Amino acid sequence: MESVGSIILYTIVALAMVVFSVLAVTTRKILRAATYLLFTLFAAACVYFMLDYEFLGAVQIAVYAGGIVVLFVFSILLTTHPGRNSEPLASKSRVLGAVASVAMLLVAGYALVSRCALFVAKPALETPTMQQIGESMMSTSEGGYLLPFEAISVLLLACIIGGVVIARKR
Amino acid sequence: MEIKAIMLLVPALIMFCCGVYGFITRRNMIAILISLELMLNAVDINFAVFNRYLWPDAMEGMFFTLFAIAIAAAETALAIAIIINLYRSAKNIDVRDLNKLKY
Amino acid sequence: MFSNILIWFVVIPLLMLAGLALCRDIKQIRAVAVAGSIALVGLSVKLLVDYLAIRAAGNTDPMLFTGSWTWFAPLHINLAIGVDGISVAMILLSAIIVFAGSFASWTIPQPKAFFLWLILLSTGVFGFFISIDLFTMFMFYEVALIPMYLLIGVWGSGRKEYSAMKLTLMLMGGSAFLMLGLIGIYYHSAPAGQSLTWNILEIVRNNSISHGWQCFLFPMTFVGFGVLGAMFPFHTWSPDGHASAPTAVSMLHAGVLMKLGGYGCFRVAIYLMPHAANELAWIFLVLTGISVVYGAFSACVQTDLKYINAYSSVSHCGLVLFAILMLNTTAMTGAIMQMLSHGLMTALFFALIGMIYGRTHTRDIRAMGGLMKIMPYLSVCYVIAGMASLGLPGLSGFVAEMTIFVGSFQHADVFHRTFTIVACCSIVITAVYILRVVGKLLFGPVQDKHHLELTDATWWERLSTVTLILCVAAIGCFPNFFSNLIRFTFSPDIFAVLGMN
Amino acid sequence: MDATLPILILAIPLGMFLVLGLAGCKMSHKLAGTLGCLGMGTTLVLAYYTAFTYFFSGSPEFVDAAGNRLQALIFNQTWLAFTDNLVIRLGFLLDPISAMMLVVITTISFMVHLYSMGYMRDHHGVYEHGFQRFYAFLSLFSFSMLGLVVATNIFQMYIFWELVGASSYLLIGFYYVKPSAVSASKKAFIVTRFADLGFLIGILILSYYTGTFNFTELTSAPVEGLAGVFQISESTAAGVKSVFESSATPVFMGASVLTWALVLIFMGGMGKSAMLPLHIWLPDAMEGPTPVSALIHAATMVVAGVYLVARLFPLYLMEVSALEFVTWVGALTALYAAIVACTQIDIKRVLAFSTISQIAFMMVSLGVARPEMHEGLGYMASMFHLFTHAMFKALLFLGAGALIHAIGSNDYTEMHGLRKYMPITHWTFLIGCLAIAGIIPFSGFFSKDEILSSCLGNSTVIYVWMSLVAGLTAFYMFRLYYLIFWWKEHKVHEGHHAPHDQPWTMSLPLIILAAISLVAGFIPFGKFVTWNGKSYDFMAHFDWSVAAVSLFVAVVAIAIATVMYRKENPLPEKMRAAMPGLWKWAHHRFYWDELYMFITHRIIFDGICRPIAWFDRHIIDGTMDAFATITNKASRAIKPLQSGQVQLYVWWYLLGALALGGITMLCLL
Repeated sequence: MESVGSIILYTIVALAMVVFSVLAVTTRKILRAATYLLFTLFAAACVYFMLDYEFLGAVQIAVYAGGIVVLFVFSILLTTHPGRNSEPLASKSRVLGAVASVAMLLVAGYALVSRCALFVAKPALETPTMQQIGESMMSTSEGGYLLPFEAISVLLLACIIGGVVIARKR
Repeated sequence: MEIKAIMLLVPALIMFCCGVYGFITRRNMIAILISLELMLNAVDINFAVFNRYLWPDAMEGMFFTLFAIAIAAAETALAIAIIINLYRSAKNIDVRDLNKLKY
Repeated sequence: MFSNILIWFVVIPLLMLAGLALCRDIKQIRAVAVAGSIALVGLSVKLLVDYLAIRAAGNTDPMLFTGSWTWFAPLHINLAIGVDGISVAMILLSAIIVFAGSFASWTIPQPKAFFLWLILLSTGVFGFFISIDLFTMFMFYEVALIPMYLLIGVWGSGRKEYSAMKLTLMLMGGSAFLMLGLIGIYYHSAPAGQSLTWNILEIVRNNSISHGWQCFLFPMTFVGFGVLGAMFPFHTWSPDGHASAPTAVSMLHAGVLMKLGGYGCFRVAIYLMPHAANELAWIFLVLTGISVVYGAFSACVQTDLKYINAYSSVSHCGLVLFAILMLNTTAMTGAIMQMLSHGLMTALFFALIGMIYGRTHTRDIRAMGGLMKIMPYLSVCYVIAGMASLGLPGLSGFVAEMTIFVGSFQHADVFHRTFTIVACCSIVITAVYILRVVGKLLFGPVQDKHHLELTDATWWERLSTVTLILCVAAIGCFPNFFSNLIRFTFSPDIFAVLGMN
Repeated sequence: MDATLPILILAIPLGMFLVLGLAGCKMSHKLAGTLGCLGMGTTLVLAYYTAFTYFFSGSPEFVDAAGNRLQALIFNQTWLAFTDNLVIRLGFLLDPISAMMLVVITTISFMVHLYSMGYMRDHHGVYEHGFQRFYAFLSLFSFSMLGLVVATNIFQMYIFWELVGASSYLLIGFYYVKPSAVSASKKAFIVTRFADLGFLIGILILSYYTGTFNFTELTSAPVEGLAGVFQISESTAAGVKSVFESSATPVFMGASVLTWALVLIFMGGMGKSAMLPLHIWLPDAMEGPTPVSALIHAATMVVAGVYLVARLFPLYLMEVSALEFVTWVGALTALYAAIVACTQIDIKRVLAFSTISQIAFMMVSLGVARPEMHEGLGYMASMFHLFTHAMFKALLFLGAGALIHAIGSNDYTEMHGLRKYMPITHWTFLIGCLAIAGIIPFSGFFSKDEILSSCLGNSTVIYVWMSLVAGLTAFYMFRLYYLIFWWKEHKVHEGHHAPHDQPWTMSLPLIILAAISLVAGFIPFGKFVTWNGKSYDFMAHFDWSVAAVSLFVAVVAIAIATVMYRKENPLPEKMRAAMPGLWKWAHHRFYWDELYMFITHRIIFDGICRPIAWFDRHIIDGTMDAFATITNKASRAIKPLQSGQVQLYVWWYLLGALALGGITMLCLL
């Protein structure tokens, strides 16, 4: 039995997630879309916190909300004339897209709902400590993630170089 | 009342579908990128939820999400670099107009 | 490995490629091309002498100078090489035509790239003739085909892109059949339980392709090679391709590459699957019989010199496949002689047409006339080539055709003899179209006054044509030498299997 | 006999061809001509020596104890071996007919070589363009013709047969700038090529059943008792013989394969010898220089067909139906050519048709020859006529050449009354005419008389027929003679230099040939040339009644010609008006050329070649192109799917995923 507070929190988070993601893809002002995205990301971070993955939530906020959304805002400001709305979408493609998305929602939703395994309550768990996370990330034994970690670091390096090369003025 | 796994998965699914909707209907490249982020996040949530609810002792899902976030950051950074570059040369970031390199 | 003389037929072209890559100007390119082709001619003559010496010493192995080096062990792919009299003859032919072709493209634009591709092509050709491993053979076959696309597409004339594309696609289509056939042969190359092989000699020794599979694989390989041998109805790449190709490429293509088809039909389709060949020969006999007459008739009304020759090639190469299918020693000897003869005289024809075209800038026989007065040397050569083509005794065409006709007519089956008579009719039609061209092009009054200022052949053109004419005359005057070289290499086992001569 | 001399007989002309052909353009005209004549002269001496040795030495190689002449293989070198039995050999077969032909060929060839020194230059002594080439080709021809007659096997004969065809082509087209010469040469080659196709198929059939090409085996086996003469092993002969006699040899369309083979081989002879359906090339071949006409198209090459039949005569005896075919083709041709010759205007064409007619005489003579009748007189008569005809026809042609050289035209309407200006030509020509007309004691009388005797022995119809043709021969020859040398002179000559006799190089051959024509009839030919090598005394069989009749016919014909053509008079016009249809048809050579034109152009070119070429370009190639077009179209049709728009890809992906999901759902439900 959860506390009422967590139920309320869940409701808010779920609602925010749904509403803001809908708004993010339907608004015609691109800057607003970025803002709604930010809220959605916060909601996602909240979900991680609710799942007791605090580190993950922190990373979500730091990287996504703090880093990526800022990048978005910068690029929007660089590429859009302020105040100009993007053209309205052709209603045909909007309807088609909506139909397809809803269809997908239905199909996937049915798949989810038909699994009774998913109707379980959250088992008890101690929140993994930073030490645990750090050790398993740096270990090479089973359940260790050193190799992907290093791969990611190489990827990030490549990304930095790539970003510089691509954005460089010729 | 308990918060069951499905209760988290469904909003994530809706979020994903929104991302799909945005991806296939929007024409501004940044908007498309935003939709992409929505989808990624929805998937990330799924990983975490499955990990937490079904295999609470393991940490694969969490790590996967962690790495996915890192990769998403890298990908966004590169994509935005490309978009800005494109904008510089074409003064436009509408995907339908950017077909100079087609065929 | 390099102690085997045959390897050098691939190494020398590769060295030439390296040399060409280092060249700076046209003089160096010519030097490399000429030096390399002379080396190839020399080497092939040495091969011939060595071969005859070994045979004279009483060695009766089916292949000489054999060698095998593993290349890719899991699939049993080896670089297996070896030659018999037929291969030796073909190698000699290739070397001579490469030599003549180098001189015929003395003033080609962008010589470096041109010679690079040309030499790559000849690498493939030589590799094909020395290989006895089906896979290696197929690889060299493809190496020989691909450069053709660029050579025609870049250095050609007229609708060159179309022709290059058509030629390449049709030949690739043939290759697809061929590859299926070869893989099929590979998987039946040994009795169950033994390790498979690509080696022709071992496949013959194992003799393990079942009758049903033979009947399936024989048409595959025969058609696959037959496309390159311009078999009706897969010959239409030939007129367009030849018409667009530059001189040396036409020479090499008609002179050597089309021989790959006939050689392959014999070496793979018939040699490995004699039962199916015996059983299904009639289908292909009809097709090739049609080729022979049909090509000749088509040539009668063409107005483009190269088209005439391309159709005449269809006719003559049809005769090659026709004779191979007769499955007796004499006819097959004739087929190989016809390959030699056709290779040389068509190369000569295309060289001459290229030289005439280079001067008059037209290949339309209606727009030319009386060239005998203007360029007597080239015209006389053209007449000689024509005479060789229509089978004048003393030149190569006669001996080859007669060997084919006599051999084919020895077949015990009335059907085969009747078709031989049909094929014989081509000698009359050949005379018609050859004399038509000679009469229109060389004799009569000069058509175009501008032509009066044209010059006769230069020294390199003379060298190129004289080489070919000498070879044509050599075969025509001393046929027994070549006939014996070829005849005694038809291993009796293939006919023994069929219980026929 | 040592093989050196015979090899030289072949090698000298060949060498001369190579020397003159390769280095001729570097030589002066005179040197080239002299070289050619010297070469041919040497060959002449060698050939005479060889023939003399053969006929008179009496060596056991050539004559057996009973006095029968034998076939002798002087040498026989393998040239190309097809199988163990079927081998093409190049060799030198000496027997009565080949020895005789050596004499004929070298004599005429030498005369022509000599004559051309004068003919091939204009009145100012300037040599014609391509003079060296002319001599090179003449040498090539002589080589080929000599090779043909000494062939030891049928394939060697075929080889040289083709070579004479080619050299004839080159010589007819000698004036290659003239379109008519080019088309005439083309026609000659293609028509004879067509005939050679028959020859080749005949050889193939013959060799398939007998397993040999060799004349000795082919010709000796079928007839009893000849094996000894031809010096071959009895077993081979027996093998060949069994093939012919076995009832197993198949029958095809009502005739045995042997008949087919012989008729097809004879077809080759019909082509070369210009027998009826295949004669059309010979009159056109007169486009060549006149000495060439004399050498190739009158004396030597055109009798190759006769020679071929004579060579295979024992085989033909096996199949009398084939011989009858030969007879009737010959008879028809003889009459046809004689009628046409009466109406031609061009003097060379008259001579050409007369040649056709005379060769047909030889064919008929071979056709009617039977061993049981006068011991094969026809064979001997045919060879005799071949010999005499070669001499007097070469004489006539060379005379005509002299006229043409003097007048500059082939047309007799531009000649008339030349006897005063050109006495040598006149007298020699007259001798030639008398010889061909068959007036005693000129050579033609004897040979023709023997032909008629052997015809009479075979069938009266043929005899009457051929006598009629003989009469026509006398008529048209004297018509020609009178129209050239009599009638009143042409005005054209005045003002120009008057026509005159030729230089000695041209006169000497005329005189020599006239002399031979005068006396050749007295050669006891039967002593030398008979079908089975047995000496034959033809005076014993000489039929004076036949001789008298033929003499009478000839004299009457000459008398008619004299009345009609000695002076200008209206009789010829009246004759022409009396039978306009016949005259018109004869004048147009019975429209054979038009028929051939129709067949070649309308049927072969327009009816076969063009449709095939069209079919190839549009149907076969069209199919191949259609594959490419379909592939292209299909790829264009699905190209928009690969638009490069990620959103579209997502659409497709989504639809696919939905479809899969939906299907899964349905299955689970």
